[in-house]
Amino acid sequence: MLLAAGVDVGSTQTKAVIAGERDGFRLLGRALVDTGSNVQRAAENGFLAACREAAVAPEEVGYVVGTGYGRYKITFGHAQMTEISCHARGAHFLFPATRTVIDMGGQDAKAISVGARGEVLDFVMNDKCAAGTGRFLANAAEVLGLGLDELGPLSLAARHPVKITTVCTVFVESDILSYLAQGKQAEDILGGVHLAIARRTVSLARRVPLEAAITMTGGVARNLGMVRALEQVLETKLEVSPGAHFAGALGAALFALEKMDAGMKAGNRRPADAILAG
Amino acid sequence: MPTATDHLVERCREVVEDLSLGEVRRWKQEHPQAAAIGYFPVYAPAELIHAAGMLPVGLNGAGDRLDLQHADARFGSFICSIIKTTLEMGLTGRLAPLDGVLFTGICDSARNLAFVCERNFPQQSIEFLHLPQNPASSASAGFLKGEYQRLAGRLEQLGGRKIDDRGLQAAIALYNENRALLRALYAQRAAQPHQMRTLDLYLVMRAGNFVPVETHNAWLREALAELASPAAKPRDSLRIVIEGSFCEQPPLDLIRLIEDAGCYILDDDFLLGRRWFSEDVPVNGDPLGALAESYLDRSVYSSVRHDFRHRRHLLLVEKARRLGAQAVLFLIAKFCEPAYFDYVLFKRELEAAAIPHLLLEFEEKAFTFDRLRTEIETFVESLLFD
Amino acid sequence: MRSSPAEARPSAPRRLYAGGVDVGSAFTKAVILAGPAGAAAALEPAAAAEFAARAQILGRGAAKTGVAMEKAARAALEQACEQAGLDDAELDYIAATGLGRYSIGFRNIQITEITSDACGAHFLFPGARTLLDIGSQSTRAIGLSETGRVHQFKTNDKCAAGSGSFIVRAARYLQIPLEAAGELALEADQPQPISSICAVLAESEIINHVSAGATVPNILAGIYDSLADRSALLLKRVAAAEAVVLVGGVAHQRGAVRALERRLKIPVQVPENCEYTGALGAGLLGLRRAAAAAGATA
Amino acid sequence: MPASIPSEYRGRMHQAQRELMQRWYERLEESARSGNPPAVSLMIAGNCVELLEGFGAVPLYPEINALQLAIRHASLAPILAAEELGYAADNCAYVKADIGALLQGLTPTGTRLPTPALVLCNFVGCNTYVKWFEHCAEFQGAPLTLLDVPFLRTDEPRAEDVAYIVRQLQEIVAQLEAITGRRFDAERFREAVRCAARVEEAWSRIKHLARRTPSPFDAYFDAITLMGPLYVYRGRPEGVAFFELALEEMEAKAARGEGLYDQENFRIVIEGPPPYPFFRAFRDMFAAWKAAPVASTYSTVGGLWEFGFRHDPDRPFESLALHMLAHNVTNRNYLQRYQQIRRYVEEWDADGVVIHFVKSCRLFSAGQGDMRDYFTRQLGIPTLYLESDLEDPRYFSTAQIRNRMDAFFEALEHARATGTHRRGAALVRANGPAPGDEPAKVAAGPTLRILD
Ligand SMILES: Nc1ncnc2c1ncn2[C@@H]1O[C@H](COP(=O)(O)OP(=O)(O)O)[C@@H](O)[C@H]1O
Ligand SMILES: Nc1ncnc2c1ncn2[C@@H]1O[C@H](COP(=O)(O)OP(=O)(O)O)[C@@H](O)[C@H]1O
Ligand code: SF4
Ligand code: SF4
Ligand code: SF4
Repeated sequence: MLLAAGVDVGSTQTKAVIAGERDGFRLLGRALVDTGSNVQRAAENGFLAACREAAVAPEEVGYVVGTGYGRYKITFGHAQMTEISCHARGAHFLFPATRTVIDMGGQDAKAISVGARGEVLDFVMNDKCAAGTGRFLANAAEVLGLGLDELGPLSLAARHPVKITTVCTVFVESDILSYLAQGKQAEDILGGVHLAIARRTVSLARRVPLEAAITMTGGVARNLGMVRALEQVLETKLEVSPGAHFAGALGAALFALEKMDAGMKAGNRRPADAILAG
Repeated sequence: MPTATDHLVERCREVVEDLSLGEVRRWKQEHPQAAAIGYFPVYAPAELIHAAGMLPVGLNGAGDRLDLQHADARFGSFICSIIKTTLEMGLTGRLAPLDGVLFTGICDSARNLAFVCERNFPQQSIEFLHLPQNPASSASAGFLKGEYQRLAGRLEQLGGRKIDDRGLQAAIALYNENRALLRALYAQRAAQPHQMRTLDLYLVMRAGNFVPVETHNAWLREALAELASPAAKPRDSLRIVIEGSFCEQPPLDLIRLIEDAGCYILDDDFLLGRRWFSEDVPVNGDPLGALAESYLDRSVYSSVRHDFRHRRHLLLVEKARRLGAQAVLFLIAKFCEPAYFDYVLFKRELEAAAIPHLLLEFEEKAFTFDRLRTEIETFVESLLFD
Repeated sequence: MRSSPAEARPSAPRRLYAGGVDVGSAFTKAVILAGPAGAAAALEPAAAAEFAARAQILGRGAAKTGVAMEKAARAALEQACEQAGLDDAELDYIAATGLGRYSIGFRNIQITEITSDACGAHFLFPGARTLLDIGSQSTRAIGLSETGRVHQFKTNDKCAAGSGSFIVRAARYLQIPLEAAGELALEADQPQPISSICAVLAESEIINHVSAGATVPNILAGIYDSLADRSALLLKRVAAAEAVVLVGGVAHQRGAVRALERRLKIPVQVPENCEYTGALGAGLLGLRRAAAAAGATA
Repeated sequence: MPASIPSEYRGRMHQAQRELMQRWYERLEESARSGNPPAVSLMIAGNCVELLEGFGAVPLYPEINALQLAIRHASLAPILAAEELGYAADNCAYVKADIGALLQGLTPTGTRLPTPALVLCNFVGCNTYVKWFEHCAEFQGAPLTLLDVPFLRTDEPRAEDVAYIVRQLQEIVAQLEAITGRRFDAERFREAVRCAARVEEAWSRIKHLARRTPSPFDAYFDAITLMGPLYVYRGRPEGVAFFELALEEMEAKAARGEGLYDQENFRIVIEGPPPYPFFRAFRDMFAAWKAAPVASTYSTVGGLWEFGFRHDPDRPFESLALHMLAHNVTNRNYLQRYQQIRRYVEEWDADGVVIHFVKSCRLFSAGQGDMRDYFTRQLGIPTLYLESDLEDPRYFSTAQIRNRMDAFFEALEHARATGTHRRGAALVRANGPAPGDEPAKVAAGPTLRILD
């Protein structure tokens, strides 16, 4: 079997996917590690972990495409592609009807307009200021003493979301603290935080056509509260795969397979949700 | 118990805060054949629109009451708020009661906005008026008169009544009265700033953007009789003049905050277009010519009107001295390039004249003012507790 | 809170005591001051200022601001009182400053942190004309008159780049104690530039530097340089300074001081208890008010 | 000017360009020394440099100084100096760099610059420019006058507008006569207009050469090299000689079938000014993808000639007026700019549009999001939106810009690989809306051939 890998070295987390081609596309393994301070090491660790899960030897992998902000640091990679191309490709694979991708990661947010074949038509991204990104949420979680995975569910319980005034990821802390001091409920504060980010993201995303189906990818897609907040502001439903976090790595793996000249046949694709949900 | 003043002010606040232009909709229901024409700041010859039997509607943004969802994408970073809130109002259908919108070339952003509106609101007629910037030329008055004629022609095409001299003179007289009343209110406040809340004055003035000038004149007469509360005790506040808010308007809460933080506002340039002429426009003779000449020779100075014959920075110093102001507060809309530029020369001149000043930036869409409050308080403290 | 302390202690010409509380975004600081002996009658403003200039610092206290600002203020004040050997009921006047100044119910007056900083710095360095305060969330540049009056100031926008929290986060990232950061930076031989204007995004640059093998001191020095750049911009908009007094918590960090000195090419003075400058200034202004009103209460 | 602009192609014209620009600085220094020739400050946008020839006066373009400083990586210090004076972080950095340099006595080439005999603010579109000139005059103590050019707010320029401008031009002639003590030489002026028409013809032909595949001419980066002589020497025989030489070289290149790269991969239209402090880096990013800039709006700031307009020696004043009014990008309205770009995509056969948003210049950038919406949503033309600044190095992030650029070209490549790729007229037709979908204002062709 032809084996390929996609490694998405994000600012926060590194995602790796091992894929193969036999009677169509097969997703064999995936892994998630914190990027930490050694980008190169994180890339290696992610890749090796995914190989272990796929039960293949690293040498068997014929082609590796790196993506994400640390893609140039992947020493073992064969090619690099931008995360924009990879998220578009991954999202299209997960939901072939995708026309817009909203990717929210640790340090940036982007919106990508894609064509019928998953090709990028247009995109915007916010990467000068961390306001309104996963980091914003991570900070909020820290201040409230919550785990990342508790954020979303709690925010959904909000009845009177507060108005969040700051957009700065660092200073959202003090906003939250002052609301706590006023006796506001954590869920209302979180509701406000989620809405604030959703508004910011949507106003960025509107720079591309925002046609349906809109698929959300990136780590923040794991946060159901954020998904709902975005849906509320957009007034439309989002497609979210349980494997949304891996969309970039998956896209990179798809490109890797293609580049390996294995020739991916359109008919052989199948939704990878089940596998990815793992 | 609410007083008559409270009542007037509350009524005006409702008119001002109604983002869907309820007053304009109502007027159009009452005048089914007539059109309403919006105009973007700073100055527009509302007299012409009135004389065509139409309702002139002043557009001054949407303040903090509108959540920007679309306009940010069209105008991007580093562009002032009023551009975006105005576009957002249009993109969300709030400008629908307007049959046309009139723009002038106050700045590069506003000019581009006019044409972005033209593309996005095909149902509305977008007009662009070029107000001459070289009043020293002998050709300017004739050009402006021609420009007004062109506008009059367009208004007539849009279903307006034929604009004749008599009708235009009557409209000018009404607007002369409107401006005279505003001048009187401003004079009242400058004389006894502790007796009149600037926010009240402001709301009554701004409500005039949405109602026929006759109605507004009645409101202003009422305000002149009742807005001041003679019993109010003077506080130990800093007497200031505000400069820089000629186009995008500071949020209402910010206007209130300035006084709460210890300032008396002797003069400001809020809604400058409503008080554009320093004297009455002559009503005898050629009215178009009179409007044009008044624009060139008898209007207030502004950062968006170029007149190299009179230097704005000297005029500001003169104004501050005349009113006995202790300081100048620059209240500048973020990303308002004309205001930023003028600040440099203003600052130099004020420093030479030993008049203290403070520069504050605001955005009409802002709704918390902790930092601004701190800055104003510090400024006041530094001058009052020396 | 204070009604008539004079009644509590009848021994007539007692000293006036004032407390200054600075409720900052991260820490709340309090200072207790005593006026010079022998003031009883109400003083004219100028005399009151002169009176306050001879005040004596009796105690200091600090607490984490946290969510309950008033509680933090009490804690800081109590700690300061303890050091001063006073009961808080003996204070004639309490002035609150800092971002939480309005939350302190027991204050007699609130004063902005800029006015307080200026007053405190003037007390410590009467010759100071330019002041820089780098706190956890904000940076302020202040130009002073000869009398310690604020005549120009600039504060940064709501952006953490260039303020103390940037350093706190960087230290956490580099896994070194905050207290050590300033000293470590002094060992730099090749500062690594940080180009991002965002304090959060700068972290990825920091990571890059780490993985490229840059030493911690060199990275820290780069961070301090970027901090200094931003402060310098602010300062330039206030005054052309010959020397600058640096206050606020970041002044503890010698790396920041050195970076500023290099960037500004002028000497940077740091008061001993730099983070208390605002509280001190508030206390001094409070003492002035107390002196001006003393006749009424005595 | 762009003496130091690195160019891929180095022909005789580059040498000639350097010499011409050097001579210009020498003339300015001469003016600074002796007052002869008199110098007159002028704005590049839709400039009327021909008029100055009637006085033997030399133009002083503050914009060229500003861009020179940026290209030489020397713009930050004067920008900071200007900010110290009270200019805002968000003021146009062109102005800040120029004013800062003025106050610091800094000039881009180290040669002296004269105090202008007149600061002539030809207000052709840019409001910021009026403030700029007002401040220049204030800080230099020079007389100031404004030539008010009505904005092109109607489809056709109006006779009233032309008459208004002509009248002011005559007033300026009188004013210049009084200031310089020289008589206006009407014949020399006419001759200058004649030269201009020849320069414009050659320039236009060069631009049309870029319609070939591969394009022999870089209509963005190299166009900037030619813009110096275009604005300084348009009314002079040296200018004619220069542009005819450049045309000859480009035609020869085209005849040999030479393009910008060994292989031309993509053809793009660029909207917006370049990031001068990172000129080279920016250019290299396009070169890395072998993307050829075949047309640009920035190169039409001083004048838009590729659609047919020429100055007319038989009606010199009127043609000056028409040029300022209608035949430059800054005084044309925003939708006319959309139309201009659309024509480039169609007629110059481009793959997509790159919109460079520059923070400083609201004239260019206010509304570029809507422009992008028009091209992507309404016409289906691939569009890349980049943000930085033309003068202030603090707003350029190499990594971010490269990332966006890579993604854009990856997408074009992918489209090619999957067979969905289209270009130029086919692109506009294939993805463009059905007739009638579009607001008429945008669909209407621009009226450009007024003089022929
Ligand atoms: N289990 C989780 N629940 C909710 N959010 C999560 C979870 N795991 C990660 N995230 C969010 O995802 C972000 C990281 O997203 P990712 O796409 O990996 O970013 P990057 O590629 O920049 O590293 C985190 O900042 C966090 O907000
Ligand atoms: N012991 C210390 N050593 C080094 N730096 C410190 C120390 N304490 C505080 N800081 C720095 O000072 C900042 C807080 O300063 P402070 O003036 O107290 O701010 P605020 O008034 O906003 O709470 C912190 O963000 C940190 O960078
Ligand atoms: S506001 Fe906060 S998140 Fe944004 S650039 Fe500044 S530090 Fe970064
Ligand atoms: S606020 Fe200033 S920049 Fe904005 S539209 Fe008005 S004049 Fe132009
Ligand atoms: S705003 Fe644009 S056109 Fe105007 S001076 Fe600045 S860079 Fe030039």
